[in-house]
Amino acid sequence: MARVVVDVMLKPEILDPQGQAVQRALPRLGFDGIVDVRQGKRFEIELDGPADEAALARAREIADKLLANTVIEQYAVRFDPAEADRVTEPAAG
Amino acid sequence: MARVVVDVMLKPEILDPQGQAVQRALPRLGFDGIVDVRQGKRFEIELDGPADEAALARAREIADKLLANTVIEQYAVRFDPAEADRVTEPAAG
Amino acid sequence: MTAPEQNRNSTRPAYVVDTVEHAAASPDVQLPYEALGVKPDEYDRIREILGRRPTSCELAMYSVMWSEHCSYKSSKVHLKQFGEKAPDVDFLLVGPGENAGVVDVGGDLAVTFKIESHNHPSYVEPYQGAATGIGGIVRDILTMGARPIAVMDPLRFGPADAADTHRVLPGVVRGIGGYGNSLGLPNIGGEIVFDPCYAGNPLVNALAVGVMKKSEIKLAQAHGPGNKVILFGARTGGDGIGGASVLASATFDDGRPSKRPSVQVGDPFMEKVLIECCLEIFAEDLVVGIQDLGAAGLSCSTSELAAAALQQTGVGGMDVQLDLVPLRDATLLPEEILMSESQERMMAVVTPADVERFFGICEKWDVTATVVGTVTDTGRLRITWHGETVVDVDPRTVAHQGPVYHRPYHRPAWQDELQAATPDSLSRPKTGEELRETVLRLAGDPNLADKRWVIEQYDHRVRGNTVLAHGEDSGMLRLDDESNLGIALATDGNGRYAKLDPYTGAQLALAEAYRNVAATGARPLAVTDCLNFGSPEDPEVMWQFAEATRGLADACQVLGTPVTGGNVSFYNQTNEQAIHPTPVVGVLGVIDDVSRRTRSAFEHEGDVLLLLGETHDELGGSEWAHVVHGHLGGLPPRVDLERERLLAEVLIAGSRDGMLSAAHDLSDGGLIQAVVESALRGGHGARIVLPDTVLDQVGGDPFVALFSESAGRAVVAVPRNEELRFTEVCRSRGLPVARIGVVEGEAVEVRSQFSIPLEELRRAHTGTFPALFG
Amino acid sequence: MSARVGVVTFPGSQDDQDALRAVELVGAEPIALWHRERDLRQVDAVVLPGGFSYGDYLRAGAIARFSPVMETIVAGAREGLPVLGICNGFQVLCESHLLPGALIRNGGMLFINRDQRLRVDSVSTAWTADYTAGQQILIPIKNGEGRYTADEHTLDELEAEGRVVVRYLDNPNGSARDIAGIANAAGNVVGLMPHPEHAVEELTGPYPGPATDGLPFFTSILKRLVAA
Ligand SMILES: Nc1ncnc2c1ncn2[C@@H]1O[C@H](COP(=O)(O)OP(=O)(O)O)[C@@H](O)[C@H]1O
Ligand SMILES: [Mg+2]
Repeated sequence: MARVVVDVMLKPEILDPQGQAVQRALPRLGFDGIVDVRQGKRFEIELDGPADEAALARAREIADKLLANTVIEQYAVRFDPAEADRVTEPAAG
Repeated sequence: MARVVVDVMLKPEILDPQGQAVQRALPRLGFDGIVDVRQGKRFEIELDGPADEAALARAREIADKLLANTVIEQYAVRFDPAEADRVTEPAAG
Repeated sequence: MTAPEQNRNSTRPAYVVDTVEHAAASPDVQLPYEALGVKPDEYDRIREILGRRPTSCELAMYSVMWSEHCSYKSSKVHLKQFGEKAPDVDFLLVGPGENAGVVDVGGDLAVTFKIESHNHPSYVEPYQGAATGIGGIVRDILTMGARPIAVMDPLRFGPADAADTHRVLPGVVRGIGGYGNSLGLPNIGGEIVFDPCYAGNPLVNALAVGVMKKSEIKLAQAHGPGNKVILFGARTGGDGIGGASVLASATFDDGRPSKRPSVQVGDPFMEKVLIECCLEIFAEDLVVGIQDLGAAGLSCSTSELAAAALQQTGVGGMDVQLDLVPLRDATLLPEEILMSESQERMMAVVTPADVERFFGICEKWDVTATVVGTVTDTGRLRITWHGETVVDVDPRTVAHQGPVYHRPYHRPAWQDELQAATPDSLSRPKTGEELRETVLRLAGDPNLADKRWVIEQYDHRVRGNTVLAHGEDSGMLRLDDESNLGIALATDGNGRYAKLDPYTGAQLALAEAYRNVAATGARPLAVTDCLNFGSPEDPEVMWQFAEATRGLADACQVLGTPVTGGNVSFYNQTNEQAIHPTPVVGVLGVIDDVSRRTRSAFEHEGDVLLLLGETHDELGGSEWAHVVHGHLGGLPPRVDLERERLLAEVLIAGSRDGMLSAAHDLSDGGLIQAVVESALRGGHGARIVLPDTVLDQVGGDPFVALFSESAGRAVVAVPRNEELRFTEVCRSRGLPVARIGVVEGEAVEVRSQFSIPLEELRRAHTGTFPALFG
Repeated sequence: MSARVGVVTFPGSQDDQDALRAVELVGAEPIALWHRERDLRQVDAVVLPGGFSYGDYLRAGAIARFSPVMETIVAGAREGLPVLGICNGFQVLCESHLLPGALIRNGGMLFINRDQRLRVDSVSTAWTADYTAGQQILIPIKNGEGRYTADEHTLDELEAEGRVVVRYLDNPNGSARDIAGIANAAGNVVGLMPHPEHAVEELTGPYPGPATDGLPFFTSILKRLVAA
């Protein structure tokens, strides 16, 4: 089983109203010195088969075709992150 | 300047309609063998000051208070990732 | 609020400024004007106007303002007719030329409405393209001083089963919903039409309507030397400046970041607060003039505001400090700032005494506002960047004195052949069983099928004044809770008809929208139009355009409904293939008491069904020929504008006097499709007996009676005890009327031909969209 | 003196005018409240209206929750101030932890606007006393993130305490246990995704009707306040 993470963010030159809304809210919550916030999507995908280059390629294809709107977004694909930046535990079983 | 990434995912026990919708769409696009898809959010935050523990702590507080709804979501906070899993380049200037 | 000085963008990109001085001293510097779409003769004119070569910033301004999109250089000579032939009416408060026309609707209220296209951006990025289309037209309405109160979305796509339609349509619909819903504007109607001619070139037209007190109309003028010019709303980014980047990089190659956004992203939240902020500013009467920033951004708003004052009073001018413009991207060069099409921005002219209150309201709504300039009496638009003058022009030469083309046009060689290929030779259903099949086929055809999958994504209720919306002949809004005064709006446009005969096609579009408004009980008042055509450089397309505008202007004159404003969209073509000429016409009507509205649903068993108007064998361009035979040829239905007017009078009288339980206009798919829709909507069947009077009109062929698309017709349901009175009203006015059946039972039945249970019809009618897009 | 019912406007609120109109229609005094003002202007009850506060870009209701007015409302609600959260207002109440659970993206991923059949399961709240238990009503929904979710324990608790106020008769979005609206334990705070303020007039309510099934939400609170 291969666990792949796909991060999708708006291209830097594209306006990010979501990130801006968060950024504008922060000072009101008492957080100062926040220079920039961008908001994107994170996908955790589990694929059949070994965690090899082919799995990554498959994930990349999925990202390109479905997960990212490449007109305005860019993406990065990588294997299951190290413990440190893992958000959810792999599903049991 | 500290660049911090906050990943927010639904807790594993919470149903993820977005992830499921993606997963359902994949076979139609010719992608088989996808066992699971979960969709969450990724934030890229730039904070004033050095990239130290204090910056991370500040980001964690922001995540806890605003970026994640801890009733249903969990989050992970870390520094600007290595080149490999960087999605957007740091803004120029 | 930050003082202007603090707002100054501190980092000034290393960049050699092409100042006015520099331009005068370097006449031989070549600017890449052709890459900006400026023709050599146009460039010569600019030099002549300025008496020197333009600076690169000036060229940037002229190039966008003299573009087809902003200057209407190919269409102007034809659009003129809308003014020349305008009917003499007393309710038109503001006509074409402003951001949107304004109509007196009675009491102290005025209504402004306009339709615009966002076709190409919606093809590139369907969600954002459509979303920003809504955003743009809503700002035009706001600019007039009005509160936007509703939107509509006439759409055209390629074949419903084409892969690209499945990319484009869901995104467009989500974009329109996503932006409109977030603005809190009800979507009260629109159109969805599929035709292969729109493959690769969908049409996304958007209409917005707003209401204000008559005394509160705002105009785009920079009056009063000394008054402040304020830019407010979103920060300026590098959106839509492809051209300017060419300019900047060609002239001053200094290795700046080359990436500029290919797509504009809308921020509906920003626009919502901008709307509320503006309305509060209007309520306190704090602006002398106001202009939205749409296409051509600051180039347009500064030159148009300054030019309008000069035009009207002979006094005016404006000084602008471009480096004060708040930026999203600090690397933008002045050319780019001038051309940026970033969304959700407005420009206001405010007296110095009111600036503080103006900023106070902006602060309340968290809207960034910056003084960027001052009104002068120099007659010049002068723009500086970090102290250096980069623009010094007579604003009228930018805004109003663009080129005017009398483009050559001629009737296409193929037109005769197309018109000769009538549908007469097509095989027609003969038996009851064949008719039955055809009814079901059309009811489920994507063009005629139930659009619930789409309209459920739109909020039509917000603001609580929506009396009629999707599925009715027009959208209707209450304007006043006390008096129940309201307005109705419908849009129509049949590209197939216009292809067969653009003159008649444009008139049919108007006639249908007019009829739709009247069918709901409102009196049609005024018109807005979006003219979607191929390339004006193609003489055959230009002929279509000339014919369509002539037809529309003539028809508006007869019907007494002036064109108040609109939009022209050219270059709608894929490769060399132009779309069908597609004039989309919006008609605005008023109704004194919205509780008197007429719905299209058959609601009461036993009501009598009457067919108003005359039916002829008119199947050229019909939905039947299109769906069943893939055929387009012959002539479109004839137009009889006097008949349309009469029909409207009867429908309005019927509604006012409470004689009608339902009314539905006949158009695509003819009589039987209208009956099917009204029956399904009301949940009551219909028993139709085609009378001899109707059959005689069509040579005795029930198929023609059921599927012909003759104009000037409607079907109405009247309570039995009103039948006599209503038919008397028709007869006394000379409107043909025939009793064609009753509302009854659980099926749509045509005596001695067929009967189709409502359930079966419903499946056919409602199943199509979920199957295609669900 | 009639009852004063406040309606909060956040930046991005859309149905605030509708809520004010509904309040007025039943004869209460509508009071517009501004998100930046802590002062509740002596209102007897508060409605948090529908819309897209702050664009709903992060999560629906996530940012509005931190506005100054919410500080006072949260404190007031804990002391018994009647609060009704409609749609975005419901989302704000969940984000504020006045109500348990959360609202996530609809099952079908799309924004849904339709006339929705519901059943009133609790008439013991401040806002539903004018219904009869089990009454079936027709009220519009219009949202993209209306799917109620909570952990099983919370759901069981809501059921056991009779705090499920309205339920979908044909679940449009996959909400847990068909939940369309819930109350806090005291019954003064109610949140629901459907829009009762859009079902208060024959002219503009659901078609075909019944068109005014939303009125009892507003008459309930009025009677209670006048009686108090
Ligand atoms: N087809 C048309 N019919 C009538 N008026 C039109 C048409 N096309 C453009 N106009 C008018 O020309 C003026 C300029 O249009 P446009 O540049 O689109 O305005 P804006 O920049 O405010 O959107 C407007 O008053 C508009 O109503
Ligand atoms: Mg405009």
